Amino acid sequence: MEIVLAFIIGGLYAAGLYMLMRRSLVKLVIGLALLSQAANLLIFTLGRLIRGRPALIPSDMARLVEPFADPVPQALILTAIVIGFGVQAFAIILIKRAYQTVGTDDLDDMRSTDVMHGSSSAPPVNLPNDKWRSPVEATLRDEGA
Amino acid sequence: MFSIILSTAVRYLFPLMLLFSVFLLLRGHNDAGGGFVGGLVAAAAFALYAIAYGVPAARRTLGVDSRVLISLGLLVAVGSGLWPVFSGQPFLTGVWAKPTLPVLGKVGTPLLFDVGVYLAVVGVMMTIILTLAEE
Amino acid sequence: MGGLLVLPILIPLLTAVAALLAWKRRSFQRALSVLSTTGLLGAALWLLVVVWQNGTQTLQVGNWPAPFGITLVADLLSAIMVVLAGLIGLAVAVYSLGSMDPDREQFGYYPLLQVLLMGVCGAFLTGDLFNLYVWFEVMLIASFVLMTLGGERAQLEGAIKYVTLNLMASALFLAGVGILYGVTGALNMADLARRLEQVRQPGLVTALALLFLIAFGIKAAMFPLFFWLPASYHTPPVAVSALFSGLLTKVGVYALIRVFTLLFVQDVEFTHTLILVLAGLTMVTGVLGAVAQTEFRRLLSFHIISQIGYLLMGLGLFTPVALAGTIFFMVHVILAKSALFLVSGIVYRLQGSYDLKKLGGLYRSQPVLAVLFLFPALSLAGLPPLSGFFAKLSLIWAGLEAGQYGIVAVALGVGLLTLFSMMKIWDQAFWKPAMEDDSTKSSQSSSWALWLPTVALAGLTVLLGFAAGPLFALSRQAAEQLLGGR
Amino acid sequence: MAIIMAILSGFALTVVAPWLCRLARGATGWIIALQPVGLAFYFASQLHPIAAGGVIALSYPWVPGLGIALSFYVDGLSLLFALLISGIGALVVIYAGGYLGEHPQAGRFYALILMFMASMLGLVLAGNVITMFVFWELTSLSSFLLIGFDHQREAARAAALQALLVTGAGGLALLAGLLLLGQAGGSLELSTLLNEGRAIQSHPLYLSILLLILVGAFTKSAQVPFHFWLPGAMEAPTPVSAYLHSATMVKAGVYLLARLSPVLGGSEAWHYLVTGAGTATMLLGAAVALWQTDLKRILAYSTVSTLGALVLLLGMDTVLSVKAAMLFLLVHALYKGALFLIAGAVDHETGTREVTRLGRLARAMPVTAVAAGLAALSMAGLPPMLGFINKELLYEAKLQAPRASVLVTSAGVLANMFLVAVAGIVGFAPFFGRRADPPRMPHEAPLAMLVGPAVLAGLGLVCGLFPDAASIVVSAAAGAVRAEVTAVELKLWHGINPVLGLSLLTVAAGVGLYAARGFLRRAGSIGDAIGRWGPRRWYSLLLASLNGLARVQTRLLQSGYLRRYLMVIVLTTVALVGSTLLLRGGLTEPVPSLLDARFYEWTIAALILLATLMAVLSPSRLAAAAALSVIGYGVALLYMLFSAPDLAMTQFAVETLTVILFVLVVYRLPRFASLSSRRARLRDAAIALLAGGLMTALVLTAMTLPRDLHLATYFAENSLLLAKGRNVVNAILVDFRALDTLGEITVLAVAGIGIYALLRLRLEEPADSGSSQPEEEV
Repeated sequence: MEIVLAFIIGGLYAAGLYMLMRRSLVKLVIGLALLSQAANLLIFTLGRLIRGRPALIPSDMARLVEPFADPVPQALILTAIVIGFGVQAFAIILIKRAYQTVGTDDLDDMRSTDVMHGSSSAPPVNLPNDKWRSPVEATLRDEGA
Repeated sequence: MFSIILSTAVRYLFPLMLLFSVFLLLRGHNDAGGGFVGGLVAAAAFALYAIAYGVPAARRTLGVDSRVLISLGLLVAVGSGLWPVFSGQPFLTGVWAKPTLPVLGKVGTPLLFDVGVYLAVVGVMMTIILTLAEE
Repeated sequence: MGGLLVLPILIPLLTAVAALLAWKRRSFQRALSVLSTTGLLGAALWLLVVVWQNGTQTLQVGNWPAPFGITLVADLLSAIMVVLAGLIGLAVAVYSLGSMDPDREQFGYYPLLQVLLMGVCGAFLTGDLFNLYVWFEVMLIASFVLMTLGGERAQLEGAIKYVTLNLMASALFLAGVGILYGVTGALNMADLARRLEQVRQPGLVTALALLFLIAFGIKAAMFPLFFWLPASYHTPPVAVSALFSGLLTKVGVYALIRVFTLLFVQDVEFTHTLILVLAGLTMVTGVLGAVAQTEFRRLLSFHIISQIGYLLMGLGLFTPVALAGTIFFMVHVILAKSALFLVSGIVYRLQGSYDLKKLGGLYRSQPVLAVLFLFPALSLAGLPPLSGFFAKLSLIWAGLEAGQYGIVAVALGVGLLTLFSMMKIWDQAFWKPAMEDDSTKSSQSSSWALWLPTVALAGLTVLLGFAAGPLFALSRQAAEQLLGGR
Repeated sequence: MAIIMAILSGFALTVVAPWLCRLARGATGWIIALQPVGLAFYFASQLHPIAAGGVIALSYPWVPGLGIALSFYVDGLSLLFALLISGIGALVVIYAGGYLGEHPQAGRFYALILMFMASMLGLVLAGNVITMFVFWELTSLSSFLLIGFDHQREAARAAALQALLVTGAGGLALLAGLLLLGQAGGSLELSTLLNEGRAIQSHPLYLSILLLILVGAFTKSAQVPFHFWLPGAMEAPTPVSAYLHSATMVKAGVYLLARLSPVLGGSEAWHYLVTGAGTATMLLGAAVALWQTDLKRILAYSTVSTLGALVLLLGMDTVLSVKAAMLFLLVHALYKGALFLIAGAVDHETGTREVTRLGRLARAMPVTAVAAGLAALSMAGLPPMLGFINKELLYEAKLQAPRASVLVTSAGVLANMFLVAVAGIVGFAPFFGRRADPPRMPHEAPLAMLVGPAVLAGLGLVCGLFPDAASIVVSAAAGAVRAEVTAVELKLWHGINPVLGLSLLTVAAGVGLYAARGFLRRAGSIGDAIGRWGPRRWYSLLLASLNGLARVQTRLLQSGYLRRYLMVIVLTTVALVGSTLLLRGGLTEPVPSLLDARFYEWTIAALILLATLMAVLSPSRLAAAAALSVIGYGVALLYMLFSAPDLAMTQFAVETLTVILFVLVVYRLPRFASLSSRRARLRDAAIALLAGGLMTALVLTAMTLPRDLHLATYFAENSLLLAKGRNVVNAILVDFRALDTLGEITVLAVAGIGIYALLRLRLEEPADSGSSQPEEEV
């Protein structure tokens, strides 16, 4: 089964990378999800596969006896899944906001931060604006809110 | 109609799900489960509640601001790690109570740590869900 | 003394929690943030002193013995890096008081800052490869949020590239950890190092080494993996830019130093020569990118890349002097580059733009600011007797000693180009007469909170030039420790 | 200690100069001059012990790990330079007081010129080559800031940058050379290196060391082809030109050659390189000077010529040539300093520096005129000036040159002819020549601006008449360079000999050239041709192509297309990791037993692959989302089958949540459009498949190695015993590796906050709708 999984892992990586290289924001997020899926499965596979022997100590024993599934990769993957979930949730909301603000889901239209000044092909650059307000102004706003 | 069926269902489902989430949390140390999954179930319960009765009601039922819940979860987790430090042991060392409780089994700081995880997960999920719902 | 090792992680974490609990109380958060970064710096300095006097410190978290639990390790390199994190954290925390807008402050800016510092310190202190991954992610997610906080268009566009490419690096890193575990069954780095020596498949280990080179290389902004950096670093508020420029890529470099001095030393001839080549290319492409820019922060961003090349050069040369040079350079570049970003923020405050074409006249109107720019800028270009000179000198010295004349020539030439592009800023923003239209400019008043950290960091680049002897001795000692196991 | 005070006091004064200037206003120059005057007296007091062969050496550790020390080494050569720097420095500072008047930035000027003075002193007094280099670069920097003093003008800024880049490039070569020298000689200390000449000259790196150091010296001392920055530097205020770009800084390269000639000199390579560059520079500078019409540019080119002559003399490396060089240093500083200051005064009083518009100024500016006349006489090498003695010595040295003396001598005579004419143009014509039409009616310059020229020109005369004082300094310096006691006897009258004949010839031809200057200028200019084809053009071409290259490279690399960035990264990964795997024997065949799989496992595998294909190919967003969840559930099933119940549970939950979130958001985004061409898609697919294949290969190869369970075994044994948990995975998460989990929930917490902030905080929306929504009340 490990060999089969090795190909699935390869397939997931390939699919993920292919999706990342698209121009659509949505496909970008799908790509990210596939990549993290692939990495998790990779760790799992390399921890070797054991059928039906979870790392749970039976109630009549004090320790696990061989054979048992390696608990370490499982713990690592659990951590990685949760972290991956957090990051992906953030990424999903990020593309939503990017779409709302830029008004397109085409990544090729999101080049303003890279393209050099004075280059005619660039869309108008929205310069970052850290707003400097006077303290008075700021207080007024805060009270109004 | 739909909402009536839903709200009736949720009235019974909600406490059950909460109970189940606590069960998952507590048995995690000895069987499949744990703080993370438990937290997700609890969050799902509140999400259902919000769908059935609206976001403000869900917030009221939750009782605290979801972001406070996040911080509380972190605080409990760190606190469980700091506990042993006061008795001169390294950070996050497990400290166990002597007696074994009937339902919980052994009680110690790792369990407290998992409670922290549970709280943080509920807080995060509620923050996301409620904020999105209000969009 | 072991407890000292957790402090750089716990102080920011507890601060973040406290700040989160006081979500709406801005002034409390502001005070707390300064207080806690001061504490962080204090703890870091204490740690450095302890490590200097008593050697490498370790802590078994959870009291689990060495290869099984997670080990926190502070050798001199870690301690130095944590001190730098504390220093930049403090500088940025103070700077933020005067520069961060109330909106961002109310949406978790200060807790995020703390979480970022926590992740950075954790990455510097951990002795466990998977734990390193976790700290990387803590740092990353905090940086994602800091980068997007405010939701301006440029921020979001930059963040998409930043997030995607960094997540890709994380996926590669994670895969690398997984394969390493599959091959050795170990996660503790010292344990890994021992077991890697016994792996029957040296070719596979070298391939893994390169996988890590790429994963960390993306985070370190090495050629040709640096694209995310110039795309995004100039988009968030300047305090965030300064923080990122000072610390984030350096964590990538730190990780590279760690794994390529401890784990992957089986095929130095191949791997480290490759690093050396990439170092040269990183320097050149980075500085050329800077030469092409006409915007203050973008120019500085490209310089970050170029300086990463210097840091990698020492690793590629892989001699004690060279590694000492890299560590020295690290201290220098973190201070100098952050100082420059802080200066750019003051310039923006004064003239309302980062565009060099729109700036001008600052030499006449702001002589102190001119000096504050010149010191770190010239230091970066390697002009004596500033810190950058000795940093570059030790690398060049090591390169000449090793007979690697090619990289030495590149390093020297890039120094000149650095000077050239820095003088471009000088010429445009400082020397060039101010634009006629003065009405667009913001008020001339700027608070002490902006000046104090800028003065401190710029002053340090000067001071470190004069104190180059002790700093080099320290770096040398740290380098010996890195190579000590061999 | 006194040496350090001498240097430090300059830097200290730099810091306070702007404040001093605000207090003392017009008198600042006089006050500040006290410092260099004091220094000059101090250095003069050291003359006797050092002339007797004494050396002052001091050393403080700086970076002991690299052999760098803050060392000072004072011998006759250092002393000659130190006297020039402090003496002329005093006069220039006084002069600047008059020249700048109430200039708003006078304070900065004093600060910079003091910084330069201190750096220059440090350079000539340094005893460690790195110490020397530190001050060397500081002089470049202060020169940069001074050339650009008038920074409102773009020309001044460009000239400053040009000077900085040229000398900076040379500085880098010098640094490499010095470090190599240190490695070859085993020390960076001059006192050690000076005795290692033989070892270094036989070192395999000798030629590289020599070339690198020469590039450094030649850029600083404006030797062909690096000379072009010096005329450009005339954008600086005149006191700066007089001081830095004539009397002191540009001589730093000469100093370096003299300083290192015991170490590097004497070889064939040295001889040909140094003499060749010197001769070319000498001739070129002298010839171009004649065609210039701007007083300062004429002086600048004649300075270039002199620098060439000095380098030439050092290249010849005989006792006589070194003596001549040392004397020439002194003489040139005196007359050229004076002439520059006079040029500044003329410019100041008349408003022009064009020689064609100047004449008959002697009546309005008598003192200046006398000083100018004397300086010009010295420059032309006429008796009874010190310049005459100097020229005699020059010719004598050239006639006795060890190689190609005829060539060298004739080149020298030719160059001097031009310089005689130039001396006439700058020192004689403006004051005593035909009446012309300056923009302003001239007056005599103020006292502060007279002191300098008068003293310098006067010294040229006094030393000519009583050459003994000069000879002490010069013999001390020459003795230091030759590392032997060298007595120099200077006399005005040498009797009738070939040298005198050459002198007569020079003067006669020079006067002829002077008379024909108008005709020559009309006939065409060497300067124009050089301007068109010379190194200055190369410099601007180089700069332009550098900028072009930078732009092209950046546009290419930093194109803004995320997919290109990804493609580069993926290809790099495939190339580096894949080739290593293939070429370094990393690849092994998989173990066949690992293929063993049950039917339902095959089904799940097929399902996952199918769903993956669908996620990639589906034209519908929701179908893609569904496919994504199928993959997730499939993976969860795998976890379940292979003994990971916790993982399976978590994966199910997370997958569900992710898909819900995804659908909620994606629903509002536009449908998939086919944005890229078929070719692009095929190319990307190929790249992606390569990368996927690489990962498969890595996994398969890693699987051939034996399993190592030392961690797992420990946890299996101690999970219940020590961590009190039967679920080993959970025990690892909350106990053995709880720190990971702490980080994990931190990530989750920050993600939650980040999502909240992303959705709520919007600084970039139209102001009327409120840039951020108010916080909800809880």
